[in-house]
Amino acid sequence: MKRFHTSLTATVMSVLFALCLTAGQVFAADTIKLGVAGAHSGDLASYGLPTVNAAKFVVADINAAGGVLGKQVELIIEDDVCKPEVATSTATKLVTSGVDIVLGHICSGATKAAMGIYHGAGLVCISPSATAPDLTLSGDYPNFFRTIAHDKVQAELQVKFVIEKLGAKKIAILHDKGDYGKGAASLAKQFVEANPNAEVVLFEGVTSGSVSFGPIVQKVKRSRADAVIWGGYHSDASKIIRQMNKKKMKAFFVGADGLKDETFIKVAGKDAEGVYVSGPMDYSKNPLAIKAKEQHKKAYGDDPGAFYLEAYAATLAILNAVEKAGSTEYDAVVKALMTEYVETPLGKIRFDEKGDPIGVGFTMYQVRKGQFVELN
Amino acid sequence: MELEYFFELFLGGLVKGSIYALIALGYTMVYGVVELINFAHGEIYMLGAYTALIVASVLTVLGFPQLAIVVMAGLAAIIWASAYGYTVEKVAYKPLRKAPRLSPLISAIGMSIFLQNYVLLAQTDKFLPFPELIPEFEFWEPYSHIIGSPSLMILVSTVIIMMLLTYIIKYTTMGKAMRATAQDRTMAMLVGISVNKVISFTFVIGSSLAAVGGVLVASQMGQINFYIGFMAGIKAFTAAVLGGIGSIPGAVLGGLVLGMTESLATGYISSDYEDVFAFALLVLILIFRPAGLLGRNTTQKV
Amino acid sequence: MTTETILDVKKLTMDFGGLRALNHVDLTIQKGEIVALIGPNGAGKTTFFNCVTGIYTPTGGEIFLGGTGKKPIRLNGIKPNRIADLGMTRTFQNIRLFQNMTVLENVMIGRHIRTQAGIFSALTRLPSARKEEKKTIDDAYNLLEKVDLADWANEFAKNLPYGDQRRLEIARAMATDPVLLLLDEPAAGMNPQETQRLDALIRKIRDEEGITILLIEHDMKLVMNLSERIYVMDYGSGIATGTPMDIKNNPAVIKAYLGEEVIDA
Amino acid sequence: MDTGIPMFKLSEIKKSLVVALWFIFLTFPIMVIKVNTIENFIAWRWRNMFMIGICSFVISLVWRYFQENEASGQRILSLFTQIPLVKRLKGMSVSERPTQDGVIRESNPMIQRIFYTLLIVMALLFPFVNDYQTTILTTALMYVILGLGLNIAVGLAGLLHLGYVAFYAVGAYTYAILNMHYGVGFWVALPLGGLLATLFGIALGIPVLRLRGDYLAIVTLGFGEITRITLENWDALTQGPSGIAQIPKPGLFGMELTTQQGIMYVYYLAVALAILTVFCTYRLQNSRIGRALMAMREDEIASQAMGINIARTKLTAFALSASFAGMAGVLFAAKTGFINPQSFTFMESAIILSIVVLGGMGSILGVIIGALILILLPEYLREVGNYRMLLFGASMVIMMIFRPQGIISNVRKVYKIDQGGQK
Amino acid sequence: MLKLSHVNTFYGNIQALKGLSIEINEGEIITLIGANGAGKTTTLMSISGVVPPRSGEIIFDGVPIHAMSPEKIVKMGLCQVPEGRRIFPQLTILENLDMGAYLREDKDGVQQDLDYVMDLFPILKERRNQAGGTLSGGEQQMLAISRALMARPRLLLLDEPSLGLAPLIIRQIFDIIARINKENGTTIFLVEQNANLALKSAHRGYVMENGVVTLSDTAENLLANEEVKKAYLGI
Repeated sequence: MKRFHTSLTATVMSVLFALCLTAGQVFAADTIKLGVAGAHSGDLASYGLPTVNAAKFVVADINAAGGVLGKQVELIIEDDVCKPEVATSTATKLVTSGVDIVLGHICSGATKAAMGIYHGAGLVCISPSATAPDLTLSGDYPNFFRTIAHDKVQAELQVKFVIEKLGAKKIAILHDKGDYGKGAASLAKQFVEANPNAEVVLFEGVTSGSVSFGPIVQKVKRSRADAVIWGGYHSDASKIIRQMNKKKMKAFFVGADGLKDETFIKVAGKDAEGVYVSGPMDYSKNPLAIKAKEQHKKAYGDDPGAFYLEAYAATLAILNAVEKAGSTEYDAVVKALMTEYVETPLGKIRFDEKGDPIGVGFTMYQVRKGQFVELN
Repeated sequence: MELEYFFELFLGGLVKGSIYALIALGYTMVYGVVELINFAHGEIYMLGAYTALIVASVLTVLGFPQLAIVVMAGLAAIIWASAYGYTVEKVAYKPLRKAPRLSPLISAIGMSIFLQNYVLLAQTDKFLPFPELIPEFEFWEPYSHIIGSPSLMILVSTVIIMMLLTYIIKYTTMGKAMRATAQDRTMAMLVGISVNKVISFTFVIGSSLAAVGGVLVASQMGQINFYIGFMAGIKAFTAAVLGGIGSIPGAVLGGLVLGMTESLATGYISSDYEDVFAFALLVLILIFRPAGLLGRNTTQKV
Repeated sequence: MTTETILDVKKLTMDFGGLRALNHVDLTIQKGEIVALIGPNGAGKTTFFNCVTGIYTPTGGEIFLGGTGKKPIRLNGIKPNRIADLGMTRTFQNIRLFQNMTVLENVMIGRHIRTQAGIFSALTRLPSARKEEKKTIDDAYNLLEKVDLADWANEFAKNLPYGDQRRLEIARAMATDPVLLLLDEPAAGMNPQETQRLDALIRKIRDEEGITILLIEHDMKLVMNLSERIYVMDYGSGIATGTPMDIKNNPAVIKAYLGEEVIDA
Repeated sequence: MDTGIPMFKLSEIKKSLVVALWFIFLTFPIMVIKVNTIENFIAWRWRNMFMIGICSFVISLVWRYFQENEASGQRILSLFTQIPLVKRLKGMSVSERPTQDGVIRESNPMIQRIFYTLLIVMALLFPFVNDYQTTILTTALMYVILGLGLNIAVGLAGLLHLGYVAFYAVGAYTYAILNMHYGVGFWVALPLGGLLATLFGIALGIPVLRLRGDYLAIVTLGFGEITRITLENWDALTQGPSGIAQIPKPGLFGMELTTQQGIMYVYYLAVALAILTVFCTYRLQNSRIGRALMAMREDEIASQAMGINIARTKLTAFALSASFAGMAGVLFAAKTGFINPQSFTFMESAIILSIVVLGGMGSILGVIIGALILILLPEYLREVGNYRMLLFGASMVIMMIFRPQGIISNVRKVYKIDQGGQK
Repeated sequence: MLKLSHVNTFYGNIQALKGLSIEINEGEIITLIGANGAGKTTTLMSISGVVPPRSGEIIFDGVPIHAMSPEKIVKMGLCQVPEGRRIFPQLTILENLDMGAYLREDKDGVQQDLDYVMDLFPILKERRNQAGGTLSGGEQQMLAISRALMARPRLLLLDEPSLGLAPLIIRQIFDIIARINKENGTTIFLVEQNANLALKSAHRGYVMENGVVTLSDTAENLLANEEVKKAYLGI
């Protein structure tokens, strides 16, 4: 019998320890709780934090105007570091804290991991940035909505542009081996391969954060590609472009929405000139977008960062849906999201039955004189 | 064409390798003297680069001339990186000198996490553009398509620093004291060497090298954030082990071999598996030379 | 009873790079003997032990181990653990105990090759495994009693006084049921009292357990008292062999090793 | 020697003042100046400077106080182990009978039984507290398994392993892939995952047999990275970085479980598996094989001279250690329902290693406590938001400084010796 | 010259020295004998400042040194040749000797001393560019003593110089020790396991047991002392 004691000890310890630390559940006043989940620390924090800011501004405005359904909106912010295993804890924590709706998550992987938990709890989620196609297309995640078009739409547009408008015959596709980057690159590859007028001369992943991209740039040069399609975020991209320019290479560089970020232009500086990117349509003239950016600038002194407007729109859309639905009840909210148009920084939008936004599309830009200029 | 391609890959590998080597030198020195895998070394590299960025930005606003900015930013990077290295040793490693072998390693991992988040919180989570501190030299213009000035600077600096370090360690009194401390700490104390000073000195030197590396690489890459130290640190550590940890020429050779392998693997096979080749090579070399390329293969005394 | 050759070393040679540490060393030991190997520091005595016990692979010569009931086995290139299994164990010049294990556990490790229990029986603890474990404990304890360390059984090895650590090392080696025991400077660092106890212990091991003994030692008093035959090495080669009396009076040995007056005390 | 209040002696204050000035200097560029080269602005945050000054002054006073009064420092930090319950548990795990020094007391078996029954009831009832607590405790329990598994390699056998997460990945992917392609269920995948990880452990072990210490560390680190990169690139098998989603939860006789029930069920599975792991490692540790592992850790050459086959023993250590990670991986895949290579980075290995070292190498109870602290700490630190990783890193450093040997150290196994009939 | 009074030294919680008092006069050879674990090495480490005492006083030349760092103590002219030689194995013999003179600034003096020790042990001169680790045990002991002499100590602490050495070498080493004492007037504090040998070369001796001194007398008297004979001389 005694031999079991140690084993029991183990269990017992675990339980006790957790119990000690268990904070009593707080039953808050009557508010609508909006959970915000995403990467707020770690290497991808810069993609998650703007969403938090956006949510704060929108909620502050709405609360100032009397709230939703006469209740104040309360934010519950949780970090998932963009890791699936953390995301499940994050999601459970949000569910346990009694959130009514969720803004997030930021990364597709984390989103996939978390979605089941929200679904089990009957919660609707809206992400500003998770662009993996199967999140909506597979039908596995009925409670998922997003304010950004998925990668497939984008890849198709990109490839069409590169082949038809730029006339590229040989295309090199690079990616950062990440979830988002490789996903986007693989889609682009499919579309290029489907097109008889062009071929993929190189399809490779680079090591994100590497101290030098010289060798891969060399390889691109040798492949004599007319265009490089990049799947990934801007930090690696700008380093690659920089080295390409140093080698005086003439190939077009085409990126996706991971590059459609003011930061890209500012970080890459003159190297960014001439780069093509696909991205959500231009909202810079949208009054709400202008307002949203102003708010951020006023509060933090700088430009908002990635997916800020999408997050802003997502917050508006989901809170509007609650208002319209008259409650936070699952079916009603889903129905409201799909039927009611809402005015957002992205324009007037609603969602299709799969959860993708209608009215949000992609377009091509080129960097000219430090600005993203919308083409055609 | 083929030959030229190889040559270019070779050069690319050389540059990449020198970067690894530069950081690995600091790793290897610290290891050589205190036998500690200083996981926070990558973060010191990052702090050096950040300090340079901050100082350069401030000086730019104040309207200093370019050359002065470069010099002062570089100096500031070295000074503060050394200060951080010194402090990290005092806070996180010195109390653990007599602890079991793995404890300082965990402390180092903790320090690494701490420093990353310290910069994240105090500065920003975003990538920031890093000024081109090293301009394209005019005299080098004709060759710059082969190898750019910043890359050239990295190559040259690595060579100079390696020679300088070798000199310091081989011939100066401090260098000898470092070697003595590395071999037998108690005995070093008994001949009158201040072990604390020697160890601090080692950290200061190692950290300044990290700072030099940080500034050069950041200037070549054109951007930094709080996370750049992690990857650089791991690769440099690999390079140091590959070359024989504790050996100065070993660190350089290890860095070069690593960079070269990655470059050639990328060029001729696929960059998808770049790191796989790098680590596979490491395993292979260690199987045949368990103490690294230039490491002393000490037969254990029985 | 016929004498039986336990260890037969022929022309053993060991090179480290360009350095020849052992040069055609011959040595034989008969069953039941106590033989000493002496010589100046650096003469190659420990290297000899390391070659014989398989830690180094000799570059030349042959080593045969007999006394196992079968015909002599050639040991060249055999792993140390196999050699221990065949019946030759050793102690080390600079004590190599398992510091953070208890005294009893140290001796139990010695029983490792004479026991079978594997992972499966560790997890299931079938009666047979329990029996074996219990026997291991008892055997180890008995050995500890033999070397007067039973009171320390549950103490960490590192906490033992120096002399006791040396004796523990001997007990550990005996636990492997050796036919031949190699002792590398067993008296180093012992005071005369401790050395006397050691002398008695080594005798007891030979007389009661029938274990043949080869030892390296600098303490001439111990060597002369204890050993029946002595081999002397210098610069990697054997320079003399014979009874203690022969050695004491051998001019070559006196010149290389002993100095003018052999034993002071 | 000092009388009165040593903390506030003038020289002490002076020293702390120097420390404060040093930290002000040290943190000046990073803390005071905030640059943003994107927006080209520079902010001067002088307030931070004062904060740093004051904080480091106070901390340095306290720090020195602890260091100079090492005994009292130890006392305060070992408060945790002084809690009667912990003390008793510690005692129990240490030995099965009283030792000479009387540290461990045999208590009334009846009381013990009641005590354990209570604890089991609590463990069983725990999931009814709330789902979040249950989820994170499940995670913590998985790390208990991982920690104990790694403890076999690092704590018992002394093989510094920095790529342990690879085995975890192997387990997780075994379940995910087999399930995706062949619909293999959790209960079949669990032993398979363990087995495959074991094979991986042996495959890793063979090339590194000759390596020692830090060289072994870097090669195992490389092995971990190789595994992760392969998972990222081998699209056909692993779906690359986008990972494998919709991994089913473990089945319970074909019953449909709600999300909440699912969480509870996985929790109980984790408890069961953790108990199994504790049970196995405990028995292993006190067996012939376990002793051989320890002997190898203490001295390879001596253990070889005692007849231990080093090659086989090393492979055993790697294999055993890997098998637990494999099973934990299967559980992980089942719990998360989605896996991708991002979950198996070097940082993960580092955390698991930290669990082992922090808890106290070689000590089962220590590793359990280490896992709970290191996994639950960041979770509960969520309240402090952005500062949580900062505090996490700092606490790792601080814990090591004050308890370098780990929370529970130097477990000494005491053997019962049957002296009857010998004298 | 050196005076230890009521020194208490701990390793962690284990007390190794329990109120130890020893006195050494200039020019003497003093030996400290005792069983293993009696605290002999700890005594030397406490004097050298490597394991500073928790309480008690150590006065050297009238200056309290018990709270000083090891390097300051060396600088005062107090050097130790520790047990097991502790040669820096990868430094050459010359470099090892250099390290002995680490704190000295008088180049000429250092050169002079270098010549002196090479004269004392010609083998060192022969092998001066060889790594210390390649020397045999006896040669290492010679190097260790020479290295300590390079600091020009006024008090030399020797820990078990005979350990693991062949009889011939031991004799050589002890001759040199006597010579150093005579020629340079260097005071020598000798810790030895081999009590017979030690007492024969020393002027006075202390016997140590469990961290305290139990006997102290002239070397001759100790050699004749029945208890000492029984316990340490093996007669």
